[in-house]
Amino acid sequence: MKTIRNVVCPFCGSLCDDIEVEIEDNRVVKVRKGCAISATKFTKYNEERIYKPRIDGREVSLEEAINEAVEILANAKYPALYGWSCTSTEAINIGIEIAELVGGVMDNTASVCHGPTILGEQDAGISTCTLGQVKNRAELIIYWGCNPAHAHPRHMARYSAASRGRFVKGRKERTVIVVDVRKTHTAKTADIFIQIKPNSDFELLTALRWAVKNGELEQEEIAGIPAEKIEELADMLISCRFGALFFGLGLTMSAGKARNIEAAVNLVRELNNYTKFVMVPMRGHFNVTGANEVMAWATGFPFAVDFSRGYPFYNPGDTTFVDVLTRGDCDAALIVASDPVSGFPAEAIRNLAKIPVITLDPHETLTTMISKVVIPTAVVGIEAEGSAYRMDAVPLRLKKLVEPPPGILSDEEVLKLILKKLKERVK
Amino acid sequence: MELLIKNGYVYDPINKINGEKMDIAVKDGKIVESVSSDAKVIDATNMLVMPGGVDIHSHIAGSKVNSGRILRPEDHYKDVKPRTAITRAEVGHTVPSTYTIGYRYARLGYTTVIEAASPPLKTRHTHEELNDIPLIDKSCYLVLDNNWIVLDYLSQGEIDKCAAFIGWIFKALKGYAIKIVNPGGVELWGWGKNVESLDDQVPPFDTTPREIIRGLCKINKMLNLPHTIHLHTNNLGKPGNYRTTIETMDTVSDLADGKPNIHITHVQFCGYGGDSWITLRSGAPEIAKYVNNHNHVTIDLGQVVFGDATTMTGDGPFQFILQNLTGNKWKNADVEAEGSAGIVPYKYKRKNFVNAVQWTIGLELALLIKDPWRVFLTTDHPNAGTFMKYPRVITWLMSKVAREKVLNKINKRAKKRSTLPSIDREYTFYEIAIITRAATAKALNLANKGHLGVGADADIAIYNINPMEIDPSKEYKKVRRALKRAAYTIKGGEIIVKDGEIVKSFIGETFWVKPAIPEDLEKDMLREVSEKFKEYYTVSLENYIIGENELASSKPIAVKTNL
Amino acid sequence: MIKVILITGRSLNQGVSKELGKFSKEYMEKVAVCELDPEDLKVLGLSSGQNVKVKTKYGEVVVKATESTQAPHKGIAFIPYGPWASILMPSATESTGMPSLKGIDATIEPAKDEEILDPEKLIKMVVGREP
Amino acid sequence: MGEITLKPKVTFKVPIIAETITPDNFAGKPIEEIEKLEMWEGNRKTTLGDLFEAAGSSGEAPADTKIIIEGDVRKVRRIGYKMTDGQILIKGSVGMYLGEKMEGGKIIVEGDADSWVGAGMKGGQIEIKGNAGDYVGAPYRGDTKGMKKGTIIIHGNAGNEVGCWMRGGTIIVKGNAGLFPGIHMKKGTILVEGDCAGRCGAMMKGGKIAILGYVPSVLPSFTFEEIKKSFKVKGEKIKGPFYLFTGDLNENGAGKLYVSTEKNKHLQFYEKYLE
Repeated sequence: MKTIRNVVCPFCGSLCDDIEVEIEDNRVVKVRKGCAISATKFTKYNEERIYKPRIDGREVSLEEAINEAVEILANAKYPALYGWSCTSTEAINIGIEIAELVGGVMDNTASVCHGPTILGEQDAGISTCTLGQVKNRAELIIYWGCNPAHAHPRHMARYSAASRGRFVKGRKERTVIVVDVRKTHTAKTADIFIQIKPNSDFELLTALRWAVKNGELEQEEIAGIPAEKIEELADMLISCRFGALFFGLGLTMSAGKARNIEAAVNLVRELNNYTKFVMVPMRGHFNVTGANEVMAWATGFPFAVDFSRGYPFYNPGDTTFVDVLTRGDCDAALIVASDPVSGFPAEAIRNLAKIPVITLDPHETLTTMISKVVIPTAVVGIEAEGSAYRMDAVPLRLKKLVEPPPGILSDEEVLKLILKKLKERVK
Repeated sequence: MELLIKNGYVYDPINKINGEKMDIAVKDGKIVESVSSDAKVIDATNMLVMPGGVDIHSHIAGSKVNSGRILRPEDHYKDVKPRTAITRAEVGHTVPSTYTIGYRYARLGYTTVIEAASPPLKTRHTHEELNDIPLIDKSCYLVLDNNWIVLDYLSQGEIDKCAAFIGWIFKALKGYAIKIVNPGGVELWGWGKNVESLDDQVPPFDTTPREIIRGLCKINKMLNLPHTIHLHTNNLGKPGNYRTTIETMDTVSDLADGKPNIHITHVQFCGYGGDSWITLRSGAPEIAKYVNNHNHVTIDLGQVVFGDATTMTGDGPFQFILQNLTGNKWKNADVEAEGSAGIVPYKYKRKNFVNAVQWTIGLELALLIKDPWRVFLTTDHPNAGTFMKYPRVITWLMSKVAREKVLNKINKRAKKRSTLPSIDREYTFYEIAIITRAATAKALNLANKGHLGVGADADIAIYNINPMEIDPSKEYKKVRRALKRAAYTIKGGEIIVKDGEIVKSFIGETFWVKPAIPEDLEKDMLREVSEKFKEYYTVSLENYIIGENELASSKPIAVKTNL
Repeated sequence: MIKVILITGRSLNQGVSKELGKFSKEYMEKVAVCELDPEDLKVLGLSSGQNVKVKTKYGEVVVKATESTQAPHKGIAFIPYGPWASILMPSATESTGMPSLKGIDATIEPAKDEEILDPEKLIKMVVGREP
Repeated sequence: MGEITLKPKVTFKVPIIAETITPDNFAGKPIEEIEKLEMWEGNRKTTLGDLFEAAGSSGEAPADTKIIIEGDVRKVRRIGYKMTDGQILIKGSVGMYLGEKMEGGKIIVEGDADSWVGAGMKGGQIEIKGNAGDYVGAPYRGDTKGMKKGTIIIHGNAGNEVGCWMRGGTIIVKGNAGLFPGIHMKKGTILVEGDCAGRCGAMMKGGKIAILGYVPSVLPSFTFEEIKKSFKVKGEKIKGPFYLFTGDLNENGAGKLYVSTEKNKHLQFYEKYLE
């Protein structure tokens, strides 16, 4: 039995890197420090595993599966390559070259989580920081439309509300505000809870900014919040020494989407004229940030890149996977480390089911169910190493703890084989 | 693999070769005395032959550069090139993709480029991008002046341990030199504040910008690092800051021993006279005077080129001022216990008084500083313009006519206030070779770069222009055209560019320094540092370290220290 | 029948059970649910654990009603991310790439005797063929 | 005037990039040359002749060239890209980026048009008889160069962000508009004759927006000025009365927002700020 320390957890965007696991005959038998999800991930990763490649449900050799995948991609006039948020940066990087080679659309799951955050940033920018700045300095913390108690279980203890830093020693020295439509479990731990009407975040953020600028609010109530309360809140934000706004899909998915983020960016930018203020998106999947980073350095754009004319073209709404599917534009798809079928709207799924789909995944999913070609891969961060980017874009190294099942390669290795074959095939 | 470059006019200042017609022999990636008769021959008759260019300061990789790419899709739409059998797709103008950066530098005849500022915590990201920059050799400077562990040690006067920590961090993170960015000011930016003078306190640390600079300058010597400290001054971007710049140079003059011990970067941005944007004037004459009288200083220009730029620095408070001035979109990204970064898109306009003054400052510096071995060509890419504009800047230095043509188009008030019209100096090809290759390689102490002597790396640029016949002063347009697209670029003995097109692609080396630190000292230091890490950082010390296997092509340079 | 605003999102249970497998008993138990405000449950004459049918402009699905632990939020219903929630969502993204997964108008009615479809049946229903 | 008629040869599946379909490219060319014009079918480079049945003859100059497109071209994008003159008549519905960066001439669509109609338009006229998608007149992501000149008339409904980053010109929506009409607007005029989903003029610095129908609310960063009798668009007087707001004050903006008083009784409370 051996113990491995400082393991990086490959579940959520918090990438906690202090996990301790005990390994016994190539199995993880014990997990320390991880949250409930982390513990399950490290110990139950063999549930519903796929052990053999499949074509049309028939078990085949890896080579057959790869040849079939290559044929599908090489013949497609508008293939889409999607997923990427639960694999290594190295694997995504190879996916990008495949997309470039076959003239496809390369999109990652950011388009359906924090894509709007990126769009908001592209119009207004963003004042952000690594999580340690918050831990060391933040006196006031806002969680807006996010519920770390459920989605990022150790975030508050390690990085934010209850973390212990150099200048701010813990929860008692911080003021915590939660803005949400429900009194979430995160809200229950807050000093101030602001229950906002659904789909009115943009109005509240706009009002707050106007109040920070000392403007007069002509409406008595905005987003269900009385004007005086908004003015009080504005004063609190101005008078803290260092404030941090954490925000989630409550902002990016509700009415306004990218514009909600822009309004938040503008509020924070305004606050920096009075004090120090930053904001950090609560990224979900463990390497969705890495997918954005590597796509940006390789193609100039962080997601939704269309290579159909040989060079990168970017326009979310056009080149994003949900839209490509809904319009029925693509004629083949490669899905890596993602399960769109369990998360996409019905119309998109119907169109996905009509085209040949190649899926790389360690596990049976709703997407493997409808896939023509299924290639099982190793679990990144447990059976394969690689780089991943935390929600604040801090890069960390995922460890290989155990050997994958016999004959199972990592996403990176399988994609390399596909790329190699494609280069011979496409000329 | 053997190469023979025949009959070119060679400019190799390190070996004092000034336009001699001669052959260059290449074998196995190195320059050699001679090659066999079956060597591939390149006929360089009537062509200009130089060592491959060495860029000492450019923002090409890492979290800050990538933030610029993500922030500015509008920068990319129009500047694209489809994939070819040899090259990946090209995309981006002021903040191009990694592949684009490699190809474009190679087309200019540049073969070595250093990323100018990497925050340690995000240096893994820097290396992941460097791994994806093709053709050129590269490295990165580590930003260390606002690092809490460094500041703790300096405040406590524990300079040995501080040196040991910095030595260790180069080994752990694979960097090349100590970068200093607005010392003290960036730490205070953590609270939305800044410093205004070299002697402001930096609470809670018992230190000042002056003490930080002097401390790091001493440590640089103790560690015997190949490059000097590489410094972005306090008060950068503020009218009147040329005084701070000279004071900064002078604060380490007593530590010098005949050799340069400080490099001040993109001096254009810290060469401002006057006391407001209205009274702004060039501080270049004063700075040039100091540099001419003190041999412990080297500088690079940060030359402004009119048009689109993306400002990106580790100087958070400066970028905050800039976003307020312009109202443009603004990204700020602070890094725990280490520093910050800011990005603001910017467009330099001829008719804008401030921009016009900025344009004159860079050129005045280059023309008024007498020793070309201590003033280097940069645009602080992409802060003052992209590196693609180097040929344009070179023709401004080589041709008074070219300068006057621009002078007649810029803001009148700026022209009137500038000494530039009165300067007649014109650079020679020999001097251009110095400020773009020889001197930068020497300043970086890269023994095998920047020259064509036997044993040097076979990094060679050949331009289709006859230096014996052309008059750069008049025919500057021809010079510019030739320098834009090298006739040949040779990297490590391989022909990578022919007639301005990429003909071969591979990944160059990433070099980094590996200082030898006494074991017990390192142990003591690490014991303390791992404790501090738990309090200061959100990652473990183990996961902070970058393995050599994470570099695509790692080239460690062992360094004997004086510890 | 009551009118609600439907939101979807992550939940700890969804996160844990996801790691046990998309076809596991636990996943269906934790994800094929609709969290309702106690008052809304009362209006429907239901108690926690009974099935309801949720309808939007875009589709309908049967899930298990549970009393919300994050109340009060009268008039707001929550379904964790997963195949049951996504059937109810619009595919239009307003040209942003992001479907509107929060703040959808929906109705909820008791469906005590109607079965909750497992993922396979659900997909069959959506794509109209045997997967 | 010369007329060229185009009919798709097949039903298109993948996106077709047809930025070559402009009077400028057709003028003075015989059919066989027009058929050689480059197009993209997904990732395959192809020609107009491979995808379309082309008939008729073009005029000498763009000005006297009319292009008539029949059949389903919902997958066809960038028709009328940078056109300077002449006419395009689309008898069905059309895909994205219709009349992108258009400088002159006229485009008429009898059906619907997908998003980014007249993206960054610089002149001319676009008329959509059906509905339009989102981002009418808007530039691409991160860019601030929205519609500068010209007129876009939509007889049906328009989606979100009509006139995003608008710098001039006129947009008229005869039906309803989605969220954020006139967002980041600097100059120009937007008229919505139907209802609007709200957040009109968010972050606008200048220009004029009028909503004749219902708006749920006005943004808190707008201030109520007065009640106006009428609103002028292209010289034509539109009868009010209107509540007139100025904004977006968060951007120190001086944009004008006119909102019908009759259709928006719930905004009456603003009247207490009169006198």
